[in-house]
Amino acid sequence: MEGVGKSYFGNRVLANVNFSLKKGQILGLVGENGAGKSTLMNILFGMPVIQETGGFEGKIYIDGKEVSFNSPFEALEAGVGMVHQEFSLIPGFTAAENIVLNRESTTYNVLVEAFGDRLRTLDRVEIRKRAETAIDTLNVDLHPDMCVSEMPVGHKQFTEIAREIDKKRTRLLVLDEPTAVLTETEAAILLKSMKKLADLGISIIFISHRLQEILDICDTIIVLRDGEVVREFVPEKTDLMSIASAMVGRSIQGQSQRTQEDADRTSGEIILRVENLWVDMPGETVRDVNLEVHKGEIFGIGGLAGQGKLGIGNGIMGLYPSGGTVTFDGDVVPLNDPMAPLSLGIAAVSEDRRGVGLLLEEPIAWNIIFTALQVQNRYLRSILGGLVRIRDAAAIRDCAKHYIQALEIKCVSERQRVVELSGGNQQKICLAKAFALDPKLLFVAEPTRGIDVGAKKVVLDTLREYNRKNRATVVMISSELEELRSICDRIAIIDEGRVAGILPATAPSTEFGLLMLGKVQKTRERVTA
Amino acid sequence: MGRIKSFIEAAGWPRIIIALFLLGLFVIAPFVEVRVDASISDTLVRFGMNGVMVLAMVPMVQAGCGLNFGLPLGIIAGLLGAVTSVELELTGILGVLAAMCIAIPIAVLFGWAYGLLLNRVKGGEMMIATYVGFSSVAFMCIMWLLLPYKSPSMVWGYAGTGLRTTISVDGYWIRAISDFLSFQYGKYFYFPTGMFLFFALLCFLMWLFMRTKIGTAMTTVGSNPDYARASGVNVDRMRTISVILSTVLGAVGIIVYEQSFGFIQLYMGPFTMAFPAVAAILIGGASVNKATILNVVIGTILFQGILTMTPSVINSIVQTDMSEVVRIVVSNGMILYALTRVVKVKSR
Amino acid sequence: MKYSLREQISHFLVQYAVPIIFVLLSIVAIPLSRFSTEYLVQEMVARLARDSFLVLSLLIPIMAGMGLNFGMVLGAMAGEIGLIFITDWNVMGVQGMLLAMIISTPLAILLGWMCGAILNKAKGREMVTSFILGFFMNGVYQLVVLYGFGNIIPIKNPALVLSRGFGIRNVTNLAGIRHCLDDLFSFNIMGITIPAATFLLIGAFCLFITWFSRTKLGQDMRAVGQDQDVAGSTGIPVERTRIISIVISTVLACYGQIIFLQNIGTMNTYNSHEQAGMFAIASLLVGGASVSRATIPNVFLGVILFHLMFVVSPMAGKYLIGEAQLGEFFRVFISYGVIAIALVLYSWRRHKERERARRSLRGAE
Amino acid sequence: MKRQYVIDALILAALVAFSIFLYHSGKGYTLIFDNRNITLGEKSYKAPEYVQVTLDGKGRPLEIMGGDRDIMTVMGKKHVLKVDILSDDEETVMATIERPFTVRYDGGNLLNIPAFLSGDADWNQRIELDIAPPKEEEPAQEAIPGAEKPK
Repeated sequence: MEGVGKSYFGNRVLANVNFSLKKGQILGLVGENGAGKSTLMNILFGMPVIQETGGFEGKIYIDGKEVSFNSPFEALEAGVGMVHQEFSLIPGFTAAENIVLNRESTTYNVLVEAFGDRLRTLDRVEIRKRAETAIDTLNVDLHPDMCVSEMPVGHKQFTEIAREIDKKRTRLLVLDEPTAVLTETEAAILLKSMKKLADLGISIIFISHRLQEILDICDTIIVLRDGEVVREFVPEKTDLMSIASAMVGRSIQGQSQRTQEDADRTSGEIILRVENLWVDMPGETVRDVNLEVHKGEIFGIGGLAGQGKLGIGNGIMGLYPSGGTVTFDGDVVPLNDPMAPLSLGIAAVSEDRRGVGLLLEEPIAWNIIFTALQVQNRYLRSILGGLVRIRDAAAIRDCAKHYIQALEIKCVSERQRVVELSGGNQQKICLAKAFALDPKLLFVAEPTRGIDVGAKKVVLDTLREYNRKNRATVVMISSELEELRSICDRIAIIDEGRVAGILPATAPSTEFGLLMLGKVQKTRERVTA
Repeated sequence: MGRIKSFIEAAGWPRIIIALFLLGLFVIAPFVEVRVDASISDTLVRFGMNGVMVLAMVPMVQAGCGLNFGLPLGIIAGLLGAVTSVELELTGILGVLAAMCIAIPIAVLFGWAYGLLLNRVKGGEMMIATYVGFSSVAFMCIMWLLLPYKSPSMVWGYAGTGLRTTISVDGYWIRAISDFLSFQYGKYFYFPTGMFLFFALLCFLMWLFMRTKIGTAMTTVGSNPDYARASGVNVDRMRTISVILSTVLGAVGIIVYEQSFGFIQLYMGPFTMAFPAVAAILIGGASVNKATILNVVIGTILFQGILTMTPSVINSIVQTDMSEVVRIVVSNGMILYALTRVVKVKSR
Repeated sequence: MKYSLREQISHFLVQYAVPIIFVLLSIVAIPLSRFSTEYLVQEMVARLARDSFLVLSLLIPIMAGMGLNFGMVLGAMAGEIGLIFITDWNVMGVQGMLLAMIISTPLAILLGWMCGAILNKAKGREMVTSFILGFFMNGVYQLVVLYGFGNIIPIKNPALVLSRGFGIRNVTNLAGIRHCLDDLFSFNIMGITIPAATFLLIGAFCLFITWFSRTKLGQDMRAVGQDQDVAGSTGIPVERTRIISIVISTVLACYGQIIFLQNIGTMNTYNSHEQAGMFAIASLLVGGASVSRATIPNVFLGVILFHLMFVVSPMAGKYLIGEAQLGEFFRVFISYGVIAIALVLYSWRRHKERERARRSLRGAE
Repeated sequence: MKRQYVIDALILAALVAFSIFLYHSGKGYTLIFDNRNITLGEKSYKAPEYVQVTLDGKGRPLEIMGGDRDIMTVMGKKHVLKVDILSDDEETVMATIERPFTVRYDGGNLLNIPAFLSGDADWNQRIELDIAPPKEEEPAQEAIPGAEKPK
């Protein structure tokens, strides 16, 4: 088999990405969230979302032949296997059953003649044998008869990989952050198995945030940033620092937007103090966070996905089970009660815009005023001599119109349903909803996710302006470091549910990068120790 | 053309067909010697009788609890009120009011318990509601036999205990609400003004309620529970309130129904009463998670219109009673249509 | 994983709460009813033969994750239409029964396909949809049988037709095939008649289900039942598999209804099928099955316990309170109550599981 | 795939054939055994005083006096009819005639015993059955009160 070559030219999310991978080699793919890793893999794997959004540019070659997959099934046919972050396993089935899922070994019986191949009987013995072979190839300790629902998470991962191995055609295996959910020992076993697979001639694309792992096992390392390959490394000739800086390090002029005025800002007294906060938010667990936010500043919270930065805002807002002490403006904020922070003057813009942030089926006006109506009893008027208070339609309309104008929300009227608006305009409505509360402190989570460049600027400017004009404190949570650095005064980086460090926004980006990859430091400490 | 098309799309084919069908029935009626005025009067009376029970669907639909197939629970509360009122020998408007006053606290209690139950089974409300309704009716069958009611006009003559299947309210409070300001026009046309005023009053109160802080919160819970929670609304409490409200309206609704109908139907009487109410509000344009008072009014008129007109008109044409079949097909077909509409699945 | 004995017992009690309650109720009610043991055993044997097949037809959709198939009444309707035809043609005995099965099969397949397609449009609320679909099709059935038969579809036998000249009577006499299967070969043990042929058929069907679950199709169904998205992503045709499961269930319900009615001997033309669905579902749940898991032992245990309660309760009510009707209402309450409780438990458990699944996502530490 | 269709078609055909067989073998006929004097065309036959009729050698024989008739329902068209002519004391069998026959008409068949004994081809005649519609009897199964369709 000649070398697997792939070149590929795109733009916007991905631009002009070229790389090649030889048989039996492991390619490490690293990059920040949103750097384009998933998009790249989706293209490679023929996910329908690529076709739906107008296909891709460039060419992919496997074994020297040009390929273009229209569905994951075609990719599977061609020998591309992928293990996603989310498991694709049937919980009630055993490991063996999952490994051979929809490719079961069957034997003939007479009813097949009448009703077709789906009535073939399962060959349990053969299935078990195949599963054992695959597991042996991986060289892990996994019992084929174990039920997936009773497995520890590492075994689930092994089951998934074993499935790909069992597909005889698999020559290229994509592993998307396989070690993220594993314990140290499990991860070590997995890495060993990967090496073994590579020796068997299967090429692997390995995506991970744990740089040490990448350094340990990959033959080549590619760093993606903003949809471009920024550097290509050979592990022997590099170290963690240079990879980390390549990942996050946008060139220094990234800070040029900051004005003199920004530098002169002085922060007031502490308005929000967070002590020993833990939040049980699935996928974003916060373990032990201590923070102090000063009055009038824009405080940024950054970090890689899944490290818990989103959990902080949601936890304080009472949306997920949490504990610890949160003090706001001298008052202790009761946790686990969404009403409490709202009535104290804390508002939040959720990162899950369509899920939590908006009433998609309701008009714009209603979206904007609802929280203020519930929390502060505004936009109500008395009727029947004060007996009942009902919605004040006129006040609501005026309020909605005010924000539509102020935030340049593009819509037909304030009665238009939110679902019909674009992502950017929906985000503006989320902001309007928070502004309508007149908050003293505003949490904004991922304000620019999924909206176009123009809208991004408007949203960030609005936030900045709101902070300046109303002297309101803003806590902005974002995965995009540069965005944080362009608007915040101080930035905290969260890693593994804890604060890795708090730096002024003017600190060099490599320092942020190192904080984000704090796990790497720890690993290295352990190695040296 | 485009406007017609979009109108059809908005209203949905089944509703258009049903409306045209009803219109057709009214057009044909004079030709087959069915009196239109009598038919209209019948339709109106039945509209008034059933309207409140259809209105009872609104709060639960709005709060995202789905169609209230558990309406029999409210109806049972209403029946208890009605039976007690007769036992106390109360007559006229006083009797009806007493029935309601007794029924409402019971309905609140039932609704509260029912609401607690539904909060534990989010996502499976409709099927469970159906069977909770069914089993509560069956349970009450036992209770009707055992409850110590004594009034000779209600218990079985020979045994002296156990309530009868059908109890006449003639002599107590038959048409106590209906006859308020009602008038007769000609031989066939009767207009139950009181019942309409009462229905309008309830509609107005509902309209008002939906505009209060709680009502707004309830609608929001139905629209997006996560949004509501993030805005400081207690989702479970809103759902419970909606269920209580629905149950209370069911109780009031059955009393209105009985005073016009003239009989209290016990035992298996309330068993299937949820279905016409559900069908009516769906025909009126509601979906599984959105309903307005306009839906209630339109739906009840259309549905009851069909129920009134099919027996008389179709029977005159084909000399066969097909009303039963038409009723089953129309009402269940409508519910089926609503259930298979794609509704966005909310992430939890 | 090891559980302590205490945990095992409590797990057992929770899992089998419904059957245990029924056993206890029966222990109280049987002496009260003053029925002789022989009578009860004979009744149970007869009812086991009569009802098991109908209940078994519910298993496959449960396997495919579609919950209790309230749409089985569609199959029952198809079976009844077959029976009307053979009664009209005066085909008797086992031949008549087989012929009824054969002619109603295409109809059952058609109805099952339709039902499956509709349920695919209402994912996540299959049960309530199939429930309403049952009512809806009942209307259509009435339209066909009450107005179509004797009009569009010729019926020769005047004994079947209403006096107005078309439409089938409320009660159809199935004297021709009455007990034909039960009596094919039956024997007596200690004065109790055992319809061996029927039990053989039921036994064969149990084997079929066991075998079926070991085929590729059966495996696909279980996969689809547990996680549609995962099954779909590995290339299993999810929608088609779901439809097939409903088709099989409908056809089997059709046969079940024919077996049921050959035992009864008369057919309540417009009501038999509705009760069939309701009884079958209640029986299955009484046997300890849930909406997502049901086994063959559940079926037999359920049929026995449910029908024991059913036979005993009116007489128990009569002797206890002097009111037979009370017992009758009680058993109605039980039938519906069991379904309600089973549904609540299922939803509640699913709720809990979802929460637990969420917690397991918390990460490795 | 093609093979499967062929086999499916064969199975279907077999099922249809089987249905036809079931229809014929299972169809019920009403036979009326008529032990009366009869004149068919030129010939007259006299009914014996007392006969025993056995069909297919199964079941309890029908005992028919002269001038009487009896009724029986059978499945399928082909049968063997055995007639024993008994003496007056109803004990001695005086003669036995056994012959296969095919039922000729749907619905009612009037079978004349004397003509059968004499071997007349016209012994099987058509008869209009006057079937009274059965009483609307209550079905034997338990009904759940109120478990009817929703209103």
